[in-house]
Amino acid sequence: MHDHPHHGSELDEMTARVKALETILTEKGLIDPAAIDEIVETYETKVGPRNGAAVVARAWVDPDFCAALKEDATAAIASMGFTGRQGEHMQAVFNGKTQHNVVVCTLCSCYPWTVLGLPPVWYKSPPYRSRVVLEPRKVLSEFGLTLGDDVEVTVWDSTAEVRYLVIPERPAGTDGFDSAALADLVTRDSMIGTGLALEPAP
Amino acid sequence: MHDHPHHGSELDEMTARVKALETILTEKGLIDPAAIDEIVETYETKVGPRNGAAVVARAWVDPDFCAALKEDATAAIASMGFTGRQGEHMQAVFNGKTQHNVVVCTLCSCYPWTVLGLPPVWYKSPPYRSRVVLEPRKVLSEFGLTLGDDVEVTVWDSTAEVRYLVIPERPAGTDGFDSAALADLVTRDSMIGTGLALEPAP
Amino acid sequence: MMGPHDLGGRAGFGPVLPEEDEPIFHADWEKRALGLTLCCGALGYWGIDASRHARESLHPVTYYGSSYYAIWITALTALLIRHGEVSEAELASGKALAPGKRSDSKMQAAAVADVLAKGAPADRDITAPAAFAMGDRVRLSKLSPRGHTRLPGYARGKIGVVTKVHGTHVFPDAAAHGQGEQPTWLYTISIAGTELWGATAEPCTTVRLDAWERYLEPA
Amino acid sequence: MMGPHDLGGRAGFGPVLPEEDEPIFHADWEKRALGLTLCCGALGYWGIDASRHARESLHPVTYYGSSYYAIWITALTALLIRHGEVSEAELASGKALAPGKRSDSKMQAAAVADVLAKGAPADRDITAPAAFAMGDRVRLSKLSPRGHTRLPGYARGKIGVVTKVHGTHVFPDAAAHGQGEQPTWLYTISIAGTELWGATAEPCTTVRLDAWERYLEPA
Repeated sequence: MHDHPHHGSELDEMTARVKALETILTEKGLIDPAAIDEIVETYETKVGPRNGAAVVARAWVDPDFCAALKEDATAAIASMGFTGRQGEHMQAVFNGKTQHNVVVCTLCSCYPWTVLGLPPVWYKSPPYRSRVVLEPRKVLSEFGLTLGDDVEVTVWDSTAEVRYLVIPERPAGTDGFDSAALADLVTRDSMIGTGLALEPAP
Repeated sequence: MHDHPHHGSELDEMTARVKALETILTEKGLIDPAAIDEIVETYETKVGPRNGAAVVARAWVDPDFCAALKEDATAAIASMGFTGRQGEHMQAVFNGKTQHNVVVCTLCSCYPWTVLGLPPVWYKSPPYRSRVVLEPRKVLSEFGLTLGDDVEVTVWDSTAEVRYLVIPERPAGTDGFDSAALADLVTRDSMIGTGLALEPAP
Repeated sequence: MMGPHDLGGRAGFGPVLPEEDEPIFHADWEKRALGLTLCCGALGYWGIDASRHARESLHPVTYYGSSYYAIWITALTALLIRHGEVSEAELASGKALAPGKRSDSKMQAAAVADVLAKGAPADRDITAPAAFAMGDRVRLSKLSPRGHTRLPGYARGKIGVVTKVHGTHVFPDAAAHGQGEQPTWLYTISIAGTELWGATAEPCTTVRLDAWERYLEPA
Repeated sequence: MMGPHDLGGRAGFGPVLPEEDEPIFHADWEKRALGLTLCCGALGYWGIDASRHARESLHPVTYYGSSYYAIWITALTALLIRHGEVSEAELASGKALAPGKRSDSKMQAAAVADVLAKGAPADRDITAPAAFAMGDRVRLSKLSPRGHTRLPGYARGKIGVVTKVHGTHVFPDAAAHGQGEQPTWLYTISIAGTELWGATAEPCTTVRLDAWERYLEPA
């Protein structure tokens, strides 16, 4: 409940408060309601985790791109057309056999919007933000991801304007898959680090 | 408001909840309502800061008692008849020209009941508990007590079962005062450390 | 656990606001809450450490949004349910549906004065020698236990000096969880303000707190 | 300030609970809240640091008891009031009572795509050399500033290693309070789990965070 407090009463109250604020600001000439529509449409339909999945899939098939992504993720990702707000400074962090990465923002909700869209509620909520720096293995196991003690778990706390994109390992059994087929295996959680890329359907 | 959230709605709800719990426990034979009356009467009329004021006043006039209080406060205070719950392990901390002491319990509400009674709401509330270890001088100044930088401020955080009683400095102009007259100058806050003993009326 | 109760050094709670008249109780229910808590403690299911842990285990919204005795009652109710002395059905109906299990331990009104005057001392005799002495430099533990502990977050990892050896006391981290009293040496540790808060410490300030030997290592 | 937002290592918030369907927005007002916040940012009164500080300055009961976009709207309203673009009287009546001051800066719908695609980079050129290099051992500051800071409480006083030098970025502790951008070298610091949590750290875990040079001292 507290994790995502959407009681009916909050809903009604917030609907009224936000409507009042939008009305006032519109009447004052400070905002354009159509601009809000445009922003909402952008994050509902254009900017989301399919962007990130395309980046990951390309990194799996294109060694030059992969090297560029390691060297300067902001530029490499921009070369695919993904730029802007909450993606101004990107760093890609690569999982491996003995290295797992997971991203958090303990202080607010920093998240790489350009490649993942808007963050899910759990990512922005106190349980995840408080626990994952103290007990990442336990949190990951609750996501169904149990890692051996030989795997180093690195938690990236996004305390500045650098945004982190996890590059999961390419699943076995995907030889010959093209980028589009590979991108379908790249879940949003695998790019936060709370999951792995999907195994291909047998 | 949040410092002491006594909204009408909480009052009504709590009255009902507590009454229901007392009824259930009484019917189950687990509590005796007359015992509750007795407990309440004890802390409303018998155990309070007048106990502590008597201890402080005696320490000011009786050097042997003062030495005993420094050596073993639990025994010295018990010798005046003040013993029991939340006073099982006492330590007296003495203010001086260049030493000021102030008591807090950052983790809950530990307080020397036997000599001061039940703690005030502000002592138990987050603002005092959070701030006084970080900025004691600022908190004390809000209580009207501004201390020079040559005075060392020691904050006692009651993290175990030891309870701290501040012995304020004896005010000037009290030569020849007897214990009873001196005790009238010893405020509760002066024994927490958020105040000084009162100056005698001119 | 560094729960909502662990407040030292946190920000955002606003000014300290002493009440105008500072009543001991603000309503009758507060009186009953105090009495109920003390009387139920006499049933012997839990000690002060388990009681504190029940309070600090409340959700932060509840802990920060409730008045003091409301926190007590919520935690007391949870303890009574856990030990099978009150059921959800009884709370819903407001009536007892089964007799109490430990009614033999009921605190009688006539016993109150003695019980309060006796208290519940926490010191215990053990033979193990103290590992630290007055004046020793120690580092407070960085441990972040998932259960009850009395080492505040703000002091963890910090260096201080032993200023008093109190004797051996019940170890709350164990006692709160039914793991026995495990008496442990208890010390007062003096920590400089600058060790806690660097240059943002106020001039010439010190914090002293009580810490069990298991919270300490030589420094 | 170590306000309600400073959550790393705290306890009591319960399990991580992903939603069943994970909608991007849960109600229309959430959409409008996102849009309003971005549009009002374009008025130029505050940057991202002041905006974060407005959210983390909410009382803990409000911060923990509100959903995400409710926190945004409460903080946005406070910022608009502070800068004189909305009055309490307007909020009470639900109507504008005076024209806006910076209506010239209104973000037009046609500009949205460009504004979002451009973002607001935080890197700035300065000539001062970096004080630290890859591999340097550093101690994170113990400072407990009363205003905005991006050094989480759990990392203060801890020792780590520089694993990346990012360049010079706007310093949030200054920018949040209208003290200019004060560009400062930014580093990634790697801290061992055991350095943060002692023996209660999980095996083979590390935290990396980004820290400005003013948060660091040689260790």
